[in-house]
Amino acid sequence: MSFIDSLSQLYETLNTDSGFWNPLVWITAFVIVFLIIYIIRGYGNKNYKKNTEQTKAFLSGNPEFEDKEKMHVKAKNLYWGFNETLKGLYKLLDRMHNGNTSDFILWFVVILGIFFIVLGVL
Amino acid sequence: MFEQILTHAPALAVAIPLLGAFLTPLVSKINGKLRNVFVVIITALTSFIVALLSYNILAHESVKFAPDLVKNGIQTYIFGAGSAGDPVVRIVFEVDGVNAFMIILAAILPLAAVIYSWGFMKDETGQDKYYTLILLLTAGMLGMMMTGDLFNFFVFLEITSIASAALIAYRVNNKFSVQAAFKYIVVSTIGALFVLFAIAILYGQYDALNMAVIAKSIQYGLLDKIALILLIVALAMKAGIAPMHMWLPEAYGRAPSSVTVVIIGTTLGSFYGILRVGFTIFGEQIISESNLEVGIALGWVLVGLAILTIFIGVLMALKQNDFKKMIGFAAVAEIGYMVLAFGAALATMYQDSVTGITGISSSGLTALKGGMFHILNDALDVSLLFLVAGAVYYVSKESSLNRLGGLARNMKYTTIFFIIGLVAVSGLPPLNGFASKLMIYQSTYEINPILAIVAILCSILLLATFVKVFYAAFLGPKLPKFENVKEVPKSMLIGMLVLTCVIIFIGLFPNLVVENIVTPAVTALQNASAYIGGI
Amino acid sequence: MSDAGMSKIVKTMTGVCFPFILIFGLYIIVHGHLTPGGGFQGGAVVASACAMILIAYGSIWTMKKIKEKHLSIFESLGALMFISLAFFGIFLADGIFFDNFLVKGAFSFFGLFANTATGVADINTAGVIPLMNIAVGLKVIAGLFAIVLVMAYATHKIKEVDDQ
Amino acid sequence: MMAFQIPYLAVAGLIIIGLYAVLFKRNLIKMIIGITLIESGVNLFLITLSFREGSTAPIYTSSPGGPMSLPVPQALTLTSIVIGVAVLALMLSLVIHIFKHYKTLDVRKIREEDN
Repeated sequence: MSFIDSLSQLYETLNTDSGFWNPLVWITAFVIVFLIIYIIRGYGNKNYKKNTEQTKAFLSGNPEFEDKEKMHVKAKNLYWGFNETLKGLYKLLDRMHNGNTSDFILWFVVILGIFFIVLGVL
Repeated sequence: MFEQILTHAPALAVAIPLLGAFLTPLVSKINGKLRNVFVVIITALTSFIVALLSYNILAHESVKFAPDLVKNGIQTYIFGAGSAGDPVVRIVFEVDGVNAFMIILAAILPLAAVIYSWGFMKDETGQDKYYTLILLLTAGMLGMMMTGDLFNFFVFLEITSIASAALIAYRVNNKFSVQAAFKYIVVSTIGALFVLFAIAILYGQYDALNMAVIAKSIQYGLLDKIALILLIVALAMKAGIAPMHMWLPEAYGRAPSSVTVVIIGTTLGSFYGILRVGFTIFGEQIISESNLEVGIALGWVLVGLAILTIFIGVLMALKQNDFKKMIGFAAVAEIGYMVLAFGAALATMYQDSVTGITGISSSGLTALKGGMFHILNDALDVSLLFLVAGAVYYVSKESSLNRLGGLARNMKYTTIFFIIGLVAVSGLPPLNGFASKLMIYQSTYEINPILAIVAILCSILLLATFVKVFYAAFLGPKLPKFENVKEVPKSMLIGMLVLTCVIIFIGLFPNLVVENIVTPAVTALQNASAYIGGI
Repeated sequence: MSDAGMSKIVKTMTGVCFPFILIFGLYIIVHGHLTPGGGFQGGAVVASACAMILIAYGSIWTMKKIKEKHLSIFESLGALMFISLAFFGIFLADGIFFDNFLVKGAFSFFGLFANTATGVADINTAGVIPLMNIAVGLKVIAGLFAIVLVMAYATHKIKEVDDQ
Repeated sequence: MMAFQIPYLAVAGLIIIGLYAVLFKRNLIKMIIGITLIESGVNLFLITLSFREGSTAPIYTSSPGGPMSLPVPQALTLTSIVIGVAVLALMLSLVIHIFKHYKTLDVRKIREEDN
């Protein structure tokens, strides 16, 4: 295997069992699509003006707060619905992650027991 | 020249960081800056030797620097006696394809961490001890990944545990880091003691500590089964497989970011231990006709644990509001993907009805490759994210996402690095995480579609997690308290850049990596007899 | 253990016993290759002698005499000596890491290995092994004493904070 | 032959008592004692493996002759003891720091709170 051979490997396709993946082809396709979109965008309406009402974010008609802290949605409020729906599951997970060192070791012993049963030692 | 170095490379890879570790306190007596330069040089030298060693083993026969040293894809180094010594009774480093693959990680991660710490640790006290421990950790990690001796493996495991625990507790004024370190040391000590117990059982049975010698003569009796279970479960706890993962997010989250990056390497070193035990020491017993059911059952148990790991990791990550703890849970989920791949591969074992030979099916092979590839990708992606989290902490002194926001306006480069890490870790094309996850999805889909569906779903949730981080920390209006925030120092950017470059390279040329690094590793992993023949 | 140390009787007796324990520990280190023991065991004995002084005289007095900083230098030196002896193996003799270069090759100052028959052996028969034992001993003495010293000092500090 | 089994029973006993202490004792110091008990159990196991009936310590100098017990497990035990000392020292110093911060040694209270 020469150096040229290894260079040719650079653009070879990765064959997974029933599929393939070649990022270079993917990126080329991506760039082409991007160019097409950019051209289409060029045909768009050009009446955009800076420093007018147009540039302001539309907050469902609510006024913008002066305080920047209040404008930022904090991490704990993101995915509120998701957390609310899975409340039961999260309660369980929180009880599992209670941070007690003895419980860490208890899980170790439990898994040890499971393995002993599965592999037929017990 | 290269041949001279390569002859001793396995020993030098461990000895140079050790020498550096013991010299660091003396050098730092002279000058702080000199010490930083010294540590970077030592780490770079180690990485260079490791890369050379790895190249010499993995490369094709005709482009090797020293083809004589590698027999059957394995280089051995016998301490104290050279080729004249009896390898059975001496300490042996045996580096085959799997080891050569794993030490690539150990070459990249500490280098990035050390360069990064130059800026990151600038204002901290006790830096001499910090660098000593980092180098010790590097030496331990490399030793773990190269040794061919079970007891030596235990010793290096303990070296890494002690060094990482001390480093996790580096900020002793923070009570959370102290308690995380305590939990880590308790968990890893108990894990290591059970590993030692299993080693003692094997020693009592076969009167040998050498992995190859044990693998040659191993039976599959009751005591061997006990040893196998103890080794796998104890190392699984050290590798952070659910439900024994609880120490991991806390330890990762509370250690300084640069330390976390190196600890990721040691965690994957424990994972390598599972592979070595399962595929080499017990390989010929597990993959054989008489124990086919047991092997398949083991595979399915691992798959179950993997699904649990992915699920818990992702769900907990989605809920966390602490930046680094969240990445820690994401790291747990990523480990789940590897276990899923290896478990699925074991579960596809079959016996050929014509020849009667047992083996892993072709989709199982793809799973093995995907899992192996994912080890590399996970380490790089998660490390990059941790470094970004460290950069955010460095400028804002704030680890809770609830109090962050709008940092992208002042930290352009860090934001770009975070986006790259985000894309890579959540398996979006075109970066490296996608390539390995694609292999895992496809192979598990052929084994059981439900596995692939769960894996893809959890990957989407992982993306959601990091989009949340991205929004909460980087987007939004410029907060008044971060008005004067500046971009992090250059050394930190370079540290992140090192990882980013490797990620992008692997992302763009996945076939190159899979063909030249991953496939030899998988071949070596399956070929236990070659490893046994190395002694 | 009070911070000011214990009674005069204890202090005097410690002073009497200390040299003997020291000699015993050093003996174990130096004879590590011939009799049971070695660097770690002997080092632990010496370090326990130092710990005895710490208990008898209190942590504040001991901290004044010897700093943890100095101990850490000794510790590094011990480890450095050990690893350099291992490195010498590469450069001398057969060129193997951890090679016992003193028993063969151009630097064979120390004759042969110990006679494998039973009987009395000489102290200079093991090449680098006694030197490595000494290096390990140095590291263990410094390391263990530093641990005990820092711990005693830290508990004293906590007590001080609690009292306020 | 029963006499041969006693060390192994002691090993099992030590490990189980140690695990019990780690799992069910709330005091951190007692947990550490549990860990040291497990360690002693494993060390005892290694030493027991090396022993043969009627053998002497494996030292050549002025040995009385006859069979000697295997030195390798003893070397392993020694290494394991050294590591044990280091781990013990580290754990105890972490406990000192934990006590400084939390003012308690109850394992249930040593944990993170959400921030």
